[in-house]
This record gives sequence, C-alpha cells and structure tokens, in this order.
Amino acid sequence: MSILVNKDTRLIVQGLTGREGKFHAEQMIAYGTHIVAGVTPGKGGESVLDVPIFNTVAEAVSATAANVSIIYVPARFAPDAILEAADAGVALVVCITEGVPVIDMITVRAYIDTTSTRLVGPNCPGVITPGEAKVGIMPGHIHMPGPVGIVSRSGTLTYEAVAALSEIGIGQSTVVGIGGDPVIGTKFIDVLEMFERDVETKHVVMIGEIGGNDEERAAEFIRQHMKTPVTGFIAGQTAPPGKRMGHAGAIISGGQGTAAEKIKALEAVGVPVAHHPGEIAEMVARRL
Amino acid sequence: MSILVNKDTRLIVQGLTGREGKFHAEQMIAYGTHIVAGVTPGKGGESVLDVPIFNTVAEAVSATAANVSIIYVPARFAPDAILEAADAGVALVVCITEGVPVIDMITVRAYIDTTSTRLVGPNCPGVITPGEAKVGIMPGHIHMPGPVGIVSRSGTLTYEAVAALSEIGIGQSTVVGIGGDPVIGTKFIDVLEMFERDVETKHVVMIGEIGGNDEERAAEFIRQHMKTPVTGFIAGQTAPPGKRMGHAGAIISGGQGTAAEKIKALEAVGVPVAHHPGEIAEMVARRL
Amino acid sequence: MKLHEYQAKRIFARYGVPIPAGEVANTAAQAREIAQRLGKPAVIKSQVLVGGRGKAGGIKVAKTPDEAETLADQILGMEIKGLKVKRVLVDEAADIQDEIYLGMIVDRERRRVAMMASSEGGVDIEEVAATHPDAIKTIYIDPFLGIKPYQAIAVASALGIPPDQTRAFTKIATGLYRAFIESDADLAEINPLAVTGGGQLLAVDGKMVLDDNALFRHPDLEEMRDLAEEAPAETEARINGLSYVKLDGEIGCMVNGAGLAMATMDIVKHFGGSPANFLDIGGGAKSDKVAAALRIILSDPNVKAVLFNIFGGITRCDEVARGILVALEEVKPAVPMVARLVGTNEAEGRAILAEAQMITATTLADAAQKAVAAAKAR
Amino acid sequence: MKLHEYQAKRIFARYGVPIPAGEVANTAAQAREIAQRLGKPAVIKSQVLVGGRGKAGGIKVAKTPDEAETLADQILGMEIKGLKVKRVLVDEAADIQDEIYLGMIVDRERRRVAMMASSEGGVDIEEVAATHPDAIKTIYIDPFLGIKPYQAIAVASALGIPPDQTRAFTKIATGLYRAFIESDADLAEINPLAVTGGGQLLAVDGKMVLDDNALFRHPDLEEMRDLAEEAPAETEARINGLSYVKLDGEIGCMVNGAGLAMATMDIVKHFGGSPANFLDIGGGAKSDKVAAALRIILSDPNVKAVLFNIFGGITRCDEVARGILVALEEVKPAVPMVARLVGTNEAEGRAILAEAQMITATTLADAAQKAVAAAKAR
Repeated sequence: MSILVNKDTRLIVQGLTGREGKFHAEQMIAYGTHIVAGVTPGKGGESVLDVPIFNTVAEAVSATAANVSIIYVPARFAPDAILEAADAGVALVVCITEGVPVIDMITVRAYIDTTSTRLVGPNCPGVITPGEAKVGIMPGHIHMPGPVGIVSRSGTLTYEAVAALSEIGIGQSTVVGIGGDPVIGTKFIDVLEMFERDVETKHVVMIGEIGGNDEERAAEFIRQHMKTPVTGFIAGQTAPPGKRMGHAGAIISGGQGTAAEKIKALEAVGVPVAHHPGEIAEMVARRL
Repeated sequence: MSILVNKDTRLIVQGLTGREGKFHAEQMIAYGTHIVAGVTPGKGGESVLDVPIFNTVAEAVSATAANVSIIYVPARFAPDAILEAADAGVALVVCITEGVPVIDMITVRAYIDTTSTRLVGPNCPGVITPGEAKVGIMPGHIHMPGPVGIVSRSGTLTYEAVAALSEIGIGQSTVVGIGGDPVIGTKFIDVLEMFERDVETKHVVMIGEIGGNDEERAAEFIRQHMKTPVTGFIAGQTAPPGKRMGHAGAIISGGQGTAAEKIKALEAVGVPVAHHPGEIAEMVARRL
Repeated sequence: MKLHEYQAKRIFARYGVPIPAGEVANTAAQAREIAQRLGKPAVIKSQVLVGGRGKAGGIKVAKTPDEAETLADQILGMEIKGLKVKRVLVDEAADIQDEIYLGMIVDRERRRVAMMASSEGGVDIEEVAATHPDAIKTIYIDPFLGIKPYQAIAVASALGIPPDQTRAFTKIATGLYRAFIESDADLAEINPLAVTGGGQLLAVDGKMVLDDNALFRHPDLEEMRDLAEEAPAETEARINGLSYVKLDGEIGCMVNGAGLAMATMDIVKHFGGSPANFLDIGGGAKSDKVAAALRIILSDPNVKAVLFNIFGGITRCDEVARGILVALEEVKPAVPMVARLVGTNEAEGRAILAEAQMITATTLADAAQKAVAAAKAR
Repeated sequence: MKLHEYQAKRIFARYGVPIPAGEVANTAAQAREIAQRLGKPAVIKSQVLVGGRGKAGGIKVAKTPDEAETLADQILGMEIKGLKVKRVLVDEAADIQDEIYLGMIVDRERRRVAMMASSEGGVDIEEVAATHPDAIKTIYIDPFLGIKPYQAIAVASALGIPPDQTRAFTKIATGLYRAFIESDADLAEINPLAVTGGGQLLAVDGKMVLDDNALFRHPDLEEMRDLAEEAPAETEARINGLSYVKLDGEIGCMVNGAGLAMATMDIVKHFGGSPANFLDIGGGAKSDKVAAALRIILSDPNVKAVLFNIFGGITRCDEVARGILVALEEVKPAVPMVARLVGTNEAEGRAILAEAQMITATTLADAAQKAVAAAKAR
C-alpha cells in the first residue's frame, strides 16, 4: 500500500505544453506514471508526448476519468489552475509552482476546503510512491519501494534522505513534499495521519525547517495519535531571525519558529532528531 | 412542542435603540418573549425597556447566553448585522429588514452556510410559537396554541390565515414567515422538515406565491418525506408576467414561477390548495 | 429598474467590454450629424424599454448621413408597444459574422449568479432554451471567488470560440460579471455579442435591469432612470414608497402586504371581477401614504370601485381610516368604495370611516363580492 | 520587501487612513523649507529600514524651521544599525494624547489575515504580547468577506475607544486591511495610531513589508524599492533570481534547494565551522546563474573556503559544473573550494570539474568537514 498516489493514479498535467511541464511529464512517463491528459486552454485537440491535450480540466476529466492533477503553470496562473482542478472534481491536486502570493493561497485554500479535493503544495517537489507512480519533479531513480514514509517541507533535502536510505537498502512507501510556503494545502499532520493508517508504512521520517509552528503541532499529533515510530530532522539551526531562507515560509519572526523550539517539541514526544541529513538514514536503520 | 422558538428563547434585539426596534421589542416583551439584550454599537452600557444594551453581539451573547437574535436595522446595515450574529454563534437569526440587495444576500447566505447559524428572512414577519415566544412583528393576539404549523412567504396574508384558524378554535404550533425575497436564509423545505419532525404539529399550512420554484421543490419534498398532511395556498394567480408584485421575489420571469404551475405541483402530490385565503381555515378544519 | 440599451452598453464599456462607436440623438438632425461623424454606415436604434424593437421597425440601417436623418425621422415619435420613441442610438454598423448570446442573472435556487452563453445569439434566450437547450452553456459563479478565467475559458471552449478570441471573450465575460455585481444588477445581457468579419468581439446590443433595493448605493445609476418611460402613477407610487402595478381591470385595490395584495386581486377575479391594480401600502403606513395610494388608484379611469383590504398588524386600522378620509377630501371619488379593516385598532378605524359613505365588510370574501357587485352596478 | 515609513504611510493614506502632513527631505535645507511650509512644530524622522530609530537618536522634534534644519543636519548621514540615513521625513508634530497599536499579519495556522490591536501603542507588539497579552485584541478576517464593520467595532469596543471615534477607527481598520490585501503585504502596521488632543485618530508611524512573490502585479510598489538600503550582493542575487542571505561566517555555501541550503549551513556549524551565507541557486539552475552565485559568494571578504553542495534532480550536475568553470574564469578565486555533486549527471559533472583545482567529496558530512578544515588551514 501507500498514500495519495499509486498505480491507479490517472494523471492530468496542467501546463503540459510548457517547457517545464513537458520535461517533467517525460520523466514521469519514463517512471511509469499514467499520464492520461494535458490541459492548456486553446490547445485542445493537440497532443504532446502522445498525451491528448484538452482546453479545460473538466473536459479532460470527463474524457479520461483522471483522478490526480499536477500543475506546472507560472505563479500568476497557478491559483486559477488549482481552483479549476478542484471544480472539476479531481481528488488530488499537486501544485509544483513556486512563488504563488500568500494572499492568493489564503483564498484558494479557503475555497478548496469547501470541496472534496486535496491540494499538495504549492512550491513542492510532489509525491512519489516508489515503483508505482511519480507525481512530481523528484529524481525517480534514487527511490525504492519499502516501509519508510517520508514527509518534508523541502525538496533536495528530502532527496538526500531518500538516497541515503535507498543506498543502505531501505525503501520508501510514499514520499510527500508538502512545500515550503506559509499557506499550503496539506500539512505535516494530514500526512502523518495518512501514514499512520497505512499498514505498509512502518516508520516515518519527518523533515521540517524553521518558520511557523507546524512541527510543534505535528509533535502534539504524534504524541496523541501515532503508534508508527517517527524520526525527525529540522533544517535551519543556524538561520538568523527575520530573514527569509529561500522558502517563503522559512522565516523566524518575532522570535517564533526557531529550529531549537521544533527540535525540543519533537524530542519531548519521543521523536529522535538527526543532527545532520546524513544521520537520518542511520537512525532509521537502527530503529526499523 | 414547537419549532425554532419557544419559552427557552433568549432573544437579542439588534437595533433595539431604533424606533422600529423599540416598538416591536415592547410588543414582544408584552407577549412574554424573553428579551435579554439589545445591541447598538456605541450605546453599550445603556438600557432600553430595562433591557441592557451592548456594543456587539459577541458581548451580548457572552453576558446573557442569548440564543436567538432579531434584526431591525436599516437594509444597508442588515448584512453586517446578520454576519455579526452568526459569528457570535447565535443559533437562530431572524431578519425583519426589508430591501436588502440580492447580491448582499448571496454573500451572506454563502457565508452563513459555513456556520451553524440558521437565518430566517430577510423581509419577513418573523416566527411565533403561540403562548411561548413571539420573535417578529406579527400581531400576537390573533394567535393561539394548537396543532397547525404554518409556513409562509407573506406577512399579512398569513395573519389572515391565522386569525381565521383561531376564530374557529384551531391553534398553531409555530408560524414561520420565511420572507418574500429571492435569496433567503430558510426555505419551505427547511421548515416543512422541522414540522414533520415536530410531534405536536398535526397539520401544516403552506402559503406560497408567484416567483421562483420553491413551492414546486416543496411539493417534491412533501411527496417524498412527509406524513403530516399539508394544505396550501398560492397568491398571485392574477399577477401579470415580468412585474414585481411588492416582494422582490414575487415575479414571473421568462414564463417561470406562475401560480398555476405551483398549484398544479402541490395538487399533484395530494396537497389541496385553497381558492382564497378564507378557505384555508375551513379546509384545515375539515382535514384535521 | 430597466436601463436603455445605450445606458447598459456604456456601463459594460466601463468594464472593458468593446461596444460599437455611437451616440444618442433626440432629433433626426442630430442623428445625421452623428452618422456624419462616424463616417460609416450606421444603425439607427429606437431607445425604448421594451423588447421586439426590431420587429416593430424600430431598428434600421442607414448607409449615408442623409439616410440616417430620414430613418431617424421615421423612428422618432414611433410608438412601440405603447411607448413613444423619444431618442435613437446611432451606432456604427458592425460587420456581423456570428452572433453569441451572453447573459447573467441571479439563480435563486443555487443562490449564485448564473452566466449563460449560447452560440445561437441574436434571439431570445428563452427561445433557445425551448428549442435548443443543448446550445446553452451555463456556469454558476461563486460569490466569493467571482468569475475565474478557467470558467470563461470553459464557456468559450463549449461555444467553439477559437483560441485567438478566447482571451477577448474572457475579458468580456469578466467585465460583464463585474458590471453585474458592481451595479447590483438583476440581469445583464449582451445579445448579440457579435463576432465581426475581422474576428473581433463586439457587444452590439445590451440590456440591464438593476436591483431597486440596491439603488441607494448607486446614485449615478439612479440618475439614469427615464421618468418619461414610467407611467405617472408608477412614478408617484415609487416616490411615496408604495408598490404599485397597473392592471387592466376595474376594481382598484388598496392592501397592506404584498401577499395579501395578490390574494385580494385573486379573490376579486374568483368572484367574477377584475382587479385594476396591485397596490401594497406596506407595513405601518401613515395617512399621507394612504392618501397618495388612493390618488394613484383613482387616477386610473377604468376604476369603477375601490376595495380597501387592511389587516392591521403593524399598520393600524385607525391610521389607514384617517388616511382614507384625508384622501377623500382631496379627490372626491365618484366610485363606490368597500372597506374591510380588521386587526389592530379595527374598532377605531371603523368608527372613523362611519363618517364616510362606504360599504363595509368583515371577511375578505364578503368584501370582494361587494366590490364586484358595486362595480357591476355602475 | 520592506517599505520606508513615508512610503507605508502614503499607501495607507490612499486607503483613507489619516496621516500627518509632511514631506521627505534629502538635505537639511529641504527639511527647513518643509517645516516652514508646515508652519508648526515638526518631527524629523530618519528613513532607514530598521527598527529602534528613536532610541538611536534618529527621531527629533523641531519647534522652528531653524531647529528643523539643525536637527535634519544631525540626522542625515547618521548611521543607525549600520545603515546610513539618506533622507528624513518632516512631519507635522501631532498632539498625542493616547497611543494605539494596529497591525495586520498573515496567521499561518489559521490561514487568515489577523488584525491585532492594543491600547498599549507606541511600543513593540512583541513586547506587549510578552508583558500584557490581555491588552491585545486579535480578530481573524475571512478572506472572502473581508473585514466587516462589526469586527472593527468589536475591536474598538475592546480597546475602549469612545463611540464618537469608533467610526473613524472602523474606517482606518478597513483602510489598513484593504491596503494590506491590495498591496499583497506580509505586514502592515500603524504604531502608534495616535489619539490627538482634539480626539482625532492619526497614523503617526507606519510600517509595511510586501510579499516578494506578489510584486509582479504591483510594478508601482516594486518601484519603491530602495536599492541604497540593500547590500550590493543582495541586489545582484535578486536580479539573478537567487535566494541569498549574508551571514557572518567564513565558509561560503552554494546549494540547490532552500532546505538543503539551510542543512548545509547547519552541518558546517556542526563540524566546527561557520557559514558565510545562505544561498539557494534554485531548481534547474543554468551556468550563468551558477556563475552569478559564485561571484556573490566571493564578493564577501570574510569567505575563506567555498562549499558547493548540489543534489542533482532537476538541476543537472554537469550544468552546475560548467557554471562553476565559467565563474572561475571570471573571478579567479584565491580560496579553496570543496565540491559535492551527486544525482542527475553526477559523473559528467565530476568529469568537468576535474579540470579545476577542487577538493571533492561524496557525502555532505565529508564535504562539510573538508570545507571547515580548508578554511581553518588558511
């Protein structure tokens, strides 16, 4: 088993005709993901990589019974693309796009919450269930199927953890990049809950970073609801306050959201926290 | 029993310090309704009719445990007043105010639907449970407790029906004026459902009028879900198309919403429809 | 409140909807000047607040300024469905290749603004709905999000609008929605939205009906009201805060409450009479309002009897009775009057009316029958 | 992007928030003229993008134009927390009786704009939060409804603002919210919102931070950027689409991905070194971007070693390697460099770098230790 995406995933690529969209679609197809449609207004009827293009997500869904959508459109068009996918009834929308304004995401998230659609991202690497489906931009070849679920606010940092795990023969159930923005569709707690319910996920790695208090809330959730062991990592121990560290959400403001607080919260609920990324795989190996 | 309001109703009057608000508050108190607070921004700390005034509904609720609010503020302030009451967690809001723009009501209703508050109105006479509580502007003395539930889009037309019923000794469980606007908080179906669940309501009178298709939808609901017998009346058989008959919602447009269609729909599901208001009481008496 | 075509189009244009160049003329000479300025064939369009202007001969194409003058002269002063044409819109004639319908209304059931579009433009949407319902694409607009580009694109796609016009269409749909919301409209319609030979989209005809309840926040729109198009009785009713609709019967009705007013009309009909009007004096009406109402009813020469039906709640029967007396002083009606006053202060009301020569009744059925009989007796 | 006080206040004023009369001066003579025009006592306020200007002596009151010139002369050129004062705001001095705090931020957990207000204005809200949390009233604004009058009234009531000022307060709260939303702000703050002796409300000081991601739709706000307040390296990073934050250590870091970049800084520290910067070259970076990044790192004289940590996913290691070579050509660095390239095209990347004199590593821990050692060796 796995969470969010699997071999039944029927994927729409919003922005398939763009440079980015096409590049990653090729990689996803090579990985074995079923891409059933692309959406680009005005290009309905064309096809890219042998995938049919539709003008709207609704048309794509009704023609292909797609159930997941991935978004590669520029930031100024991403909110509309997310809303369109939700309105078309797509169950899961993964938004890769970076740089979506926070005010837009507040609105999008408030609307999405009134629908049955789950949003992952924006500004995230996507979701992969190794051996089944890759819906994102992560390098597929570093992954292997296995018992470790990973949830992370970061992209390449997660690849580090994945590569180190695979290298010592420990595979992953599903790896979820939730994104580095202040307002996102799916948070740590949502994914932890899914992993807890997933019988094949025997261990969870949670990779957090400075900013906000989602890690603290996740710690509380772990204490109350999780039997599956969790290993943590928090990036940004040396980050100065008041400065945005790349991700829009990675900022210590008003003294809140430091790595020290987050590490303390996790350790207090029995989640060991790695000192550096290299340690993550070793710790998981010891505890699995 | 009864629906919506009863002797446990603890009422806030929004706009109690205004002429209208004060006049009707006096009548409601005389009827025995428990008015626990008034709300007028800037007049917190004063009192009117021995009722304490608060600046905000939230303050009024927390000080008095009020559970129902009635609104007598001018149309331009009514949407804000409804939202305020809903945000303060009031279970039932009755908006008497006439002339609220439709676009405002679309927004208000969309928001209210995300809360646990029920709105009755606007542009309605309110709700009365005879002998228990009067939350509205209807003449209290014409009512008497009894087995007939009444739901109506109209004010004075309802008083006609009530007076005629009381005159022949048939009392009312609750009388609900849902209002004559195109977009309202509570529709026929909502009230019919409540009456159906209310063990003391043995018969329902439903008074409709031209415009929209709520009566047709109510007929469908009656067919599918109601055991309680219903007697109907529809005003506007002689109304010309395309003209607004007083109520903002009473208009036959594009050939839709005629009295003939509504009467047909009701009769088709076994609801006898009175030819004129005077017949309503007679028909109920025969069928009770 | 209905707006004229030229008013609706000007509002649309403010929201970025392209409309033909054109101006309004009150005289044939003005029409000529405008056509001259346009320097192209022009359409002379009567500006009256009814549909079917084209079929009635109220819309004509002029190739030259001379012809514009001649045609404007014919159209000005023409009567269309009882309304006299006082002005014409002189628009640059468009090279229309295709006609799209684009309209918005409030959908009561869904409590959303509905946008309807059809590739069968140029005819009534009700007609299309009846004959080719599949040709209509309807979307519902979330009040919080407003119209989103993807919705307009979906409509364009369903209508088969080519990609190079989709952006223009999206702009028009968005503009129309904003015009609808920001003007508090009940209806906003572009019909036809023309596709020109050059592939441009152009709002050739426009219609807008505003929510009367929201005019308080649109003084600029209220100013657009064309009093000349309103019957004097309607103007007086509006000014006095009365709801009045003229009908063609002979029994004038004065009632408090809209539902009861309709029921009163219905019962008059039920007993063989015919109502002359709908008139709701509203809740808590004072004597001056009642007097105005009576003046309005009696200004209709068809009225052969007047029926007062007052159920006192907020409205006190004595106040109404006093208003009736004041009005009777003023207008000295020559028709019989039937009064039925029940409810709050009904005894006082009846006592006041005892002075006047009026037929009284206690039930509505009785009152209606007496009014019908009185009208028939004349 | 942070705005200066005078810029924030001008934006607030556009949304109906009352601000003191005042103008910006670049010279003491200009300050004198402005004070003369104001004709009243003036406050001379240094315009630098840091807090604590008052304590640093950057805000002074001048009773006369002469005094305004003298004080402006003192303040201009002053250094506050390392920033040179290049201009002053000369505002009419307000008769402040009471000070209110009014601020808005995005609450991440609730996903709402939070409006915070306190009757303890004039000090940092964090300080009030720490010492008198009860003095802060917070409301959360629904993104669809926007701020509603009843919310502002509730805040006014909680703050004890008298009824005759509630309307003005509501207008200010509403204006501030609109300014926040329509400018895509991360923070908008009026502190203090002064209550004057005459009972007026006046935004005496203002602060605004904008969402960099939304500047694309605010070219007018983007123009307000004060390049003089930005370190040249930050400007170059921004123009090249790089995320760069200068730190005070000696190991320059070039990483792809924000999380990995932070983790790289952390591991440098973990192994006894000290990072000179945060630098994320982003996904799919090409050689020109890499070259710019290297230039920026080496422009810091504290840098004693450079650590490249690239995990190839979208970013291809060979592209990065090529970028490094291009940059090396240009800048000819005198410091040791450690490169760790893994992932997509890692073999090609390593082959390319073989030309250059670089220390290589495969694990991050190894790379960090080598960089720390190299820096210490110098």
